[in-house]
Amino acid sequence: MTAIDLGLPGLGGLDGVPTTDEPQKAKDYKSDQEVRWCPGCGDYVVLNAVQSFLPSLGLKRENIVFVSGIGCSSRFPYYMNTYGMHSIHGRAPAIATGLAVARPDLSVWVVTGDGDALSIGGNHLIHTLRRNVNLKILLFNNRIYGLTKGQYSPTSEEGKVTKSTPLGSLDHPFNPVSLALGAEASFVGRAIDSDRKGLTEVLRQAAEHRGSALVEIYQNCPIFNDGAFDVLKDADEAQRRIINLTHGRPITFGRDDEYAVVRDGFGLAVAKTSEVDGSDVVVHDATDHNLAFALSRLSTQDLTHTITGVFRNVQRSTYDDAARAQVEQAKQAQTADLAALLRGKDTWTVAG
Amino acid sequence: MTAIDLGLPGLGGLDGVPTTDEPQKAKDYKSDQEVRWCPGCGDYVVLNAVQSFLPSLGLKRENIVFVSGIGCSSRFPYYMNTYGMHSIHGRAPAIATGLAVARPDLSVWVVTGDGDALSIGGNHLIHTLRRNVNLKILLFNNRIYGLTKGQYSPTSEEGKVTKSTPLGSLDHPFNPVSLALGAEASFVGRAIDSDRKGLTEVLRQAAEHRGSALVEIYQNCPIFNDGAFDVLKDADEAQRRIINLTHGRPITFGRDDEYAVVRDGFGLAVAKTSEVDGSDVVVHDATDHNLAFALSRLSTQDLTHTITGVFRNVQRSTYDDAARAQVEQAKQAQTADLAALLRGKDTWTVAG
Amino acid sequence: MSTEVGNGTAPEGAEVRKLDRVVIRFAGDSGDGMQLTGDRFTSEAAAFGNDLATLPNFPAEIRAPQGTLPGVSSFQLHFADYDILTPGDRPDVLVAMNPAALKANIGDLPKGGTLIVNTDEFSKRNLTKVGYASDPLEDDSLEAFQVHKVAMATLTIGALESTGLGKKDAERAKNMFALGLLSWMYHRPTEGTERFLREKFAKKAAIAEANILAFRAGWNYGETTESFATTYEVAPANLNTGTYRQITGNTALAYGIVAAGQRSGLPVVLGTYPITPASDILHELSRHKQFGITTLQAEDEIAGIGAALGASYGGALGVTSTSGPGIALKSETIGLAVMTELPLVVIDVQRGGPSTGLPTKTEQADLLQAMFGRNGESPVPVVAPQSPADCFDAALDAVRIALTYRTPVLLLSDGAIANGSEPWLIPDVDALPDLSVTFATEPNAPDGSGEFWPYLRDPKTLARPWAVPGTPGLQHRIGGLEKADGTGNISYDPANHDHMVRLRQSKVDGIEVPDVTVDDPSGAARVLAVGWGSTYGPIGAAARRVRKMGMHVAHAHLRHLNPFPANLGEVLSRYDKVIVPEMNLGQLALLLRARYLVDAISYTKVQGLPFKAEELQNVLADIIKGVEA
Amino acid sequence: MSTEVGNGTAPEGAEVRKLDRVVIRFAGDSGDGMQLTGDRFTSEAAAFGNDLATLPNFPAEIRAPQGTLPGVSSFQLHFADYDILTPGDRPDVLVAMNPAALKANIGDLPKGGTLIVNTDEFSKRNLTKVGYASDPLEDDSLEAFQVHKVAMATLTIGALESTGLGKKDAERAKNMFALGLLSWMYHRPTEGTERFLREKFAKKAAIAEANILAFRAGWNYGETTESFATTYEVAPANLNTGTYRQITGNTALAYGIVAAGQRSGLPVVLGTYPITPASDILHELSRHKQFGITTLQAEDEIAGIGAALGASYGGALGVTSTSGPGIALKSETIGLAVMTELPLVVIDVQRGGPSTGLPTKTEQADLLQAMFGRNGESPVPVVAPQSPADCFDAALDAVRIALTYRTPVLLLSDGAIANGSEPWLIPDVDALPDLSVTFATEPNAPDGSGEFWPYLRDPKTLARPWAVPGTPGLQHRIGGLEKADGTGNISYDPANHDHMVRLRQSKVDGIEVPDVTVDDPSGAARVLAVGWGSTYGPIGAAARRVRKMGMHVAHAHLRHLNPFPANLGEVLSRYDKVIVPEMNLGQLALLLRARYLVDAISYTKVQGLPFKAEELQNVLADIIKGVEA
Ligand SMILES: Cc1ncc(C[n+]2csc(CCOP(=O)(O)OP(=O)(O)O)c2C)c(N)n1
Ligand SMILES: Cc1ncc(C[n+]2csc(CCOP(=O)(O)OP(=O)(O)O)c2C)c(N)n1
Ligand code: SF4
Ligand code: SF4
Ligand SMILES: [Mg+2]
Ligand SMILES: [Mg+2]
Repeated sequence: MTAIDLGLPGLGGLDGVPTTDEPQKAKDYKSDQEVRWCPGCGDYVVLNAVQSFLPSLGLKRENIVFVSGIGCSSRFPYYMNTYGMHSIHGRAPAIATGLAVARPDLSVWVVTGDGDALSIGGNHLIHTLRRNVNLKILLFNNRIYGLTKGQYSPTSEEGKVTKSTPLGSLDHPFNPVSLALGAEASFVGRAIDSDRKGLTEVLRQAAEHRGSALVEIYQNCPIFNDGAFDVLKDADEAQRRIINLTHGRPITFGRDDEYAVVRDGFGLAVAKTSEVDGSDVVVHDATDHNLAFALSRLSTQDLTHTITGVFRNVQRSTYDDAARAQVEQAKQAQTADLAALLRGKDTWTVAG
Repeated sequence: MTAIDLGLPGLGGLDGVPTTDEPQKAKDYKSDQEVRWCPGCGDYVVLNAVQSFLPSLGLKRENIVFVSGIGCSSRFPYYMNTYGMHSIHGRAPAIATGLAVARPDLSVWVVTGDGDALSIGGNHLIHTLRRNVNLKILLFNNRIYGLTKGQYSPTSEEGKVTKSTPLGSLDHPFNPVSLALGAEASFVGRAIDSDRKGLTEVLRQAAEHRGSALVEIYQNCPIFNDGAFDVLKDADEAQRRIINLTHGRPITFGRDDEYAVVRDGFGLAVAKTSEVDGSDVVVHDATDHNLAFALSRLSTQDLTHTITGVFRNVQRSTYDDAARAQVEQAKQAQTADLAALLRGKDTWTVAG
Repeated sequence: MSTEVGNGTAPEGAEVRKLDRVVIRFAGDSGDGMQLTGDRFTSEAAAFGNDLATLPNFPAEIRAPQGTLPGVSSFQLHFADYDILTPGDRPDVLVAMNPAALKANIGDLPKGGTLIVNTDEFSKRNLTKVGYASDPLEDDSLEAFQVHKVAMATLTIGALESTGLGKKDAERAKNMFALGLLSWMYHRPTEGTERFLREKFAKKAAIAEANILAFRAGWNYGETTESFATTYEVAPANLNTGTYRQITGNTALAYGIVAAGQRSGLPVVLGTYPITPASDILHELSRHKQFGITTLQAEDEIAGIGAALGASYGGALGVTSTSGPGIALKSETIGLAVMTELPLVVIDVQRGGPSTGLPTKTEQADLLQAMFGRNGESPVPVVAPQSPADCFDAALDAVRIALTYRTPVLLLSDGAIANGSEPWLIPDVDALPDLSVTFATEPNAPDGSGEFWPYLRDPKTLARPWAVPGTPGLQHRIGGLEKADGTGNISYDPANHDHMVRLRQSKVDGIEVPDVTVDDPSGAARVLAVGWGSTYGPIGAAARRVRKMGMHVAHAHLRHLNPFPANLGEVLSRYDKVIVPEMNLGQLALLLRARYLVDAISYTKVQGLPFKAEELQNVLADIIKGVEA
Repeated sequence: MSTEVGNGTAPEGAEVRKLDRVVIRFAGDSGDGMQLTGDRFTSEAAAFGNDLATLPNFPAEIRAPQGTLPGVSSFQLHFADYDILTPGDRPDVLVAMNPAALKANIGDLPKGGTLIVNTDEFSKRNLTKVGYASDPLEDDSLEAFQVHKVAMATLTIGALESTGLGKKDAERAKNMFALGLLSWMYHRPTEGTERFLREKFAKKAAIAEANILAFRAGWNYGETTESFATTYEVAPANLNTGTYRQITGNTALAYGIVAAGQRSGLPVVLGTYPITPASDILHELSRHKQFGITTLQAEDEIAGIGAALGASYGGALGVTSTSGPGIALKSETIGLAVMTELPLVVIDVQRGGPSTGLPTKTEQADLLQAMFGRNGESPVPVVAPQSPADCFDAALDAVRIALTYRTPVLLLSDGAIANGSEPWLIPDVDALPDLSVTFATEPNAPDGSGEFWPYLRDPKTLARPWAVPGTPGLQHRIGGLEKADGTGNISYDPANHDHMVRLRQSKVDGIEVPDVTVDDPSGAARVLAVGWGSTYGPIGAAARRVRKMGMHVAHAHLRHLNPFPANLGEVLSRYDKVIVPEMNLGQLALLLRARYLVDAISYTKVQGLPFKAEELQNVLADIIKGVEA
């Protein structure tokens, strides 16, 4: 299994990207372009969070690239004072893959929406995840098509009434985390637009992860799907619903850890911490594929429980490292003699 | 959640498809076209198995349609004396979806390959599964691109040396069952080309299932990937490796049920039946999403353990039933008055 | 319900001037409800019996911050006492609700034009936001115009005090104030709008009342203040008698599909994926499922057309709708439809390109993609509507061709047609064409073998039989590989391939399309203007203007781009000069030159906007002078 | 190593006849190794110094059952003592290894032609399998030919008895027996083949020996038996001096990309997805990673071109390869490359269409797709090789244009070129064009603001700067929305859009391409044949034949389809008649007629096969007679 040997285990997500000692501020990451989202759009807060977070990485700005597809969220690169490409609908992961393979010295981020990533772009997303290309994918999930003015998306709940589904949508939605885990993702996390701290923490771990990191961000679209995540923003409700994960820590949540996650058959359930034996409380292990999947199922469309943080985080060979290693190996093995290549084995000479 | 109510729970996969009392034979399903696969190709046995199985459904042949993409396996429809379309690469699920939505009286089958379904067609596949369109999808997995003469596929093992990867492939392969489960599949099964009995049983359950049924078939390509599944065809090896599932039955396998599947953390492991307490042996429950996923992980690329049978089989509203129900509801609710539609609400008259 | 024409009572006081046509543009922030205001004035004009045409102009897809230039939304309408062809080149009256709207639109207002401004928004902050150093209402920069400064917000809030509505909510009704004022100026009937508001806000009586009050306040403001010396009258046009409605291109196109489903007796399956400016076709069709219409929002364009094609194979009328970038993605599947010879309607509402381009702007640069954007020799008929209402007929025609000849058909609309609207003489349903089809039910092998040959052809149309699954004894397989003519079996035979390539071409070449008619009143024209699609209005209007100038010009407009009408070559040959105005770089011109070796001159503009009649008038006039010189 | 020409010793006994050219076709079952046999004979002829051209003909992709007609595989080669242009219309000698091969190919053998048959396969069973009622070797159906019946299998097995190899394995070597026999007949040098066999089976010495024995047995069979009265000599051609090798189009194309990477100093990233007949380009490039080449087999064509474009954005040479259906899928992304103005090479190895069509057959029907298959005005340069070896130069030229003008370039090869082979005068590496590029490193804003303007242009090429990520201070954003010229900011400004549409067009129109040269030895031609791509050989050969008939004809062949060479219009105008032979329905003809209003006549054949020189000879002759009459 050469491919695996080629991987450089132990490498961090940003190794090879030049750093700078100059202190950076959030505003260093703001471009001169006027931000054009609707007032109150969740995209603003995410943009600010990212711009405030990036300085902590201490990277040279010119070595950061944001590649997006098409959608409101995909306007993101215009507002970043980095390199960027606002590409075409659904294709950002493919374009970013080529860029990442060609340039180990870049930190490549993909910004996409629930339609861009999961509808038209679904295939590129799952293949990027299985290949484990060193990309950080920020999926802005507002459960609607914003840019095209409000049709349902693959993450909209069944029965959703939209412009394109006046009698209610019929599709059973994707659970983006389950989908990613089924597609061999090595890193899957989730955060909520309004939770700057939680989002920043997931971004940090994603940046440090070498390989594809999918970060689903619940994002409110006040215009076409307002309040989709309100239950998570109400202080009391949040206590009952949001389950934040920390690797190696027992999974409890709510005021004074009122609730705990326990096993239930092959799945998981929520119990009152007071009513269960401490040893029954599930301890989060971000390397356990099955646990991650069970957690994704506990985190349902209706937000009864919403799990945030990092579901899965494992090391495995990345496609881009391996591809470069193969080229290096070949260079070691043979000299690049063009003349010899063109001549080949079997030539003849016509004398004058 | 109207969409769910619209579903017609309890319906069988074939309800609505006209049946016949005339006894049918396998040969009734053979078309006049000469079968053109390489000698020894696994596709032959699958073709025979399907042709022998269909008569048991007692359907009118003219109400069966096979839709395929492009690939060796996708030649399948030409050899069936039913209706059929040999479409374009990767798009069969999309085409079949339109057909199934339009025609409740048809039994629609999709035939596809590992490249056709999982490479170019991956997006259509996962969306079909989440929508739960009433299609039976036969995925011929020979872990290679046959028709284009031997490039690696999304199910080829890492490091595979092929025409397109002389130094070994770099991609981490999909586990098609995990992928389907992550994509909300309501039915996922697996069989081996050479195992006529097992294949027939999975086909039977798939046919009876109302909704999308994905059946992965391990298929040998003697020309470009010969022996990919040989370890499963060696009588002794098979005993140690093949784990066949039956809903409601303890998962044991091997000679005299020598081995059993037991829990291992959130996942599963194989133990000597003699060495574990009977109560520790996992009982298969095809409705348990988490168990199905754990089983898919136990069934690894290297075939150390290969699980066959039906991983998951649950009832939920199908897209095509729901879509038709919506049209019916609309017809009940309003009369289809074209003149009224054209006039609309706001007209004026120019008098002569 | 339907309103009788008339009762636009002349208000007292102000002097009344008669006009034959007026162009009004309402401009404001996306949030100011300009589209609604324009729609209402349009209905009033329609109800009054004027002919009219409209041109909405949205900001780019994403809502820009309030009060900024990118956030400006406008709606222009042209109404007259005769039949008009365009929304007008330039407004006679500009209503500007804020500084951004003023800045973005003042350039289009001709000197002497009327400008009505909502002064309340002209705060220092708002002015600087759009780069006004000084307040244009104070400095002399607007002296070329008849400026009316009205504190619309303040007046509206005042008028609504009684309602106890909050300031913010009250202020929202200022667009109705503006509408009221304009309605007064142009003697528009008012009850239509009041009824409309009551219906629209049926559930929010307070809001309804507020809007009606604001509307009346606007009317009374004109009536009572001296500031408006004149009001204007535009008499009803004498249009063909009958019942009319206002309709946009996308709605007319959707209705055309509904009607085609009814007239063919086939269920309709729309497989599609949202994209500007085509999404409204999906939205509209999804509201009419009672007509046996299934709308399937697929995961992408490829799945959308795939589902439509699958449905066609199953005996439904498969339809897919998109815009240029979506056509690019669908092209492989269109090729499969060409090879399998199944009926399919592919709608392309063209927008500015290439790539994502200008999604909200209009263009007609997908013609050659429609003709040639597939691998191999893959001929497809192409049909284009020439105006919003015409989309209805064009859709029926596209379906006729698809069903009769068993072929995918490309229907090329564009952004201007899609969102523009005009009065539509509502057709008599029973007079619509009969599109019924017959499916194959019997074996047809000429050798009497009792077999079914899916590629045996109708000698006249060259169409192959449509044998739908479920038909006993006709089991057959089709696909993308080359087929033997007749049996439909896979064939690698060189002669058969050559034969089939030419046969598919002849099938399309042989499609029956009506001769193109030439508009040349005097019959003395030596210059012919040829167009297609939404240039119909501007070319037609320009031709009229040219003729008013005493010159002669002929105008031919193509509904069918493939195949061309049989008489087209002869028509072209009749004129000394042929000019082809297009919103692309000369795509139809290329086809005409190649086909007829006629030295057609291109006049092109690719600005994402329709041609102006005046601009084309000058172009035509120059050419005519050149020829006559 | 390299072989010196000569040492084709004349065998004793048999009479020797001199020929200037011979066409041989080896035909057998897919399993019989006919491609290898043909390849070897080709190398022998090459080593001997003949000029030659080959035409392999595979069965459809899937292996058909043994001994059936669809399972027949053949390899035709044409070798001569002068420079030839085609693989030959019809074989002079047909080698048939089984009844299926005989049945499938005998129709092409002219009366009097030589037929060599392996009698061992002519069992009742095999005969009926392909529908021979009676054995053609027994009845008189072959009397028009010089038939040589040879029990090749039996003789081979006999010759290998000593080796102790099993019958089945021994019998496998019968193709080498056939090769030996033909080598004897045509005085071919033998050591090349023996060396080849030793290398090929280095690890299986027994197999190597067996094949060599069989090969010699074939030679000796000719030498010793009386059955072959004559042997033939085809003298070496006097080709330009230098070192040659045999090369196929796909290999030459891949080498061109490797060379371009080396000469530009850029790493190459091929993003692609397998498809017949383009896959071998991926296969070949994946074997040369030491040249800094990364090959990425993506999940589909769209991802393939996406990855290539992403790599180009990163400063690599992005390349993608496919066939017609893949181009259809890539078209949206090609549009993005046009809008972002990044270098990209898009290779289309054309095959029979439409849809899946005839995947293993050749055609040139993607020209108009290459030109127009995108939404909006999306101009792309188009380059086409004219023969297998020419693919090397064409690839370098495509890369030159892509890098110099920062644009996607379409490179149109086809199935005949891709799999065909010919001798290639190996170029001197240092004489290859310098393709080095310079990346932007400094801010460039003309206003001295110190900003970087990604859409500021080189006045001469109109190319925009290539500023790769990692360059300090040049951070910028590009994308598919319309860009303001200069700053590259998103712009919805109508005038800017019109300007940019025309600018992108002028950039492509302004690409420097050499004038087209006309082959008209006598200078007296009044008829001009214009072609592009793989029709070069047949048109050229036909022209020679016509001239041999004492008539005059000119031949111009286009490497550049977009833009056209500057002198093309003038060239066309010089002739009374212009004829355009194409393997499509007249796509180049359409472009010529539209652009130059010249009444170019199309001669088209769409059979999935190259033109025959004789066929074109007659077409040209008729036209010339018509003109001169
Ligand atoms: C090929 C193509 N198809 C369709 C579209 C239209 N379109 C643009 S964005 C979009 C979906 C946007 O939804 P999402 O990805 O969720 O992003 P959001 O706007 O919600 O942030 C669609 C359908 C397009 N631009 N290109
Ligand atoms: C659009 C398009 N891309 C690529 C191809 C070439 N192609 C045909 S089948 C195939 C893959 C076949 O592999 P698989 O799906 O596993 O089927 P198998 O032949 O192994 O049964 C490819 C790449 C094609 N026909 N069309
Ligand atoms: S439409 Fe929704 S997602 Fe898009 S910018 Fe507006 S608020 Fe944000
Ligand atoms: S190539 Fe492989 S998969 Fe295809 S027909 Fe031959 S054996 Fe079967
Ligand atoms: Mg969204
Ligand atoms: Mg396969």
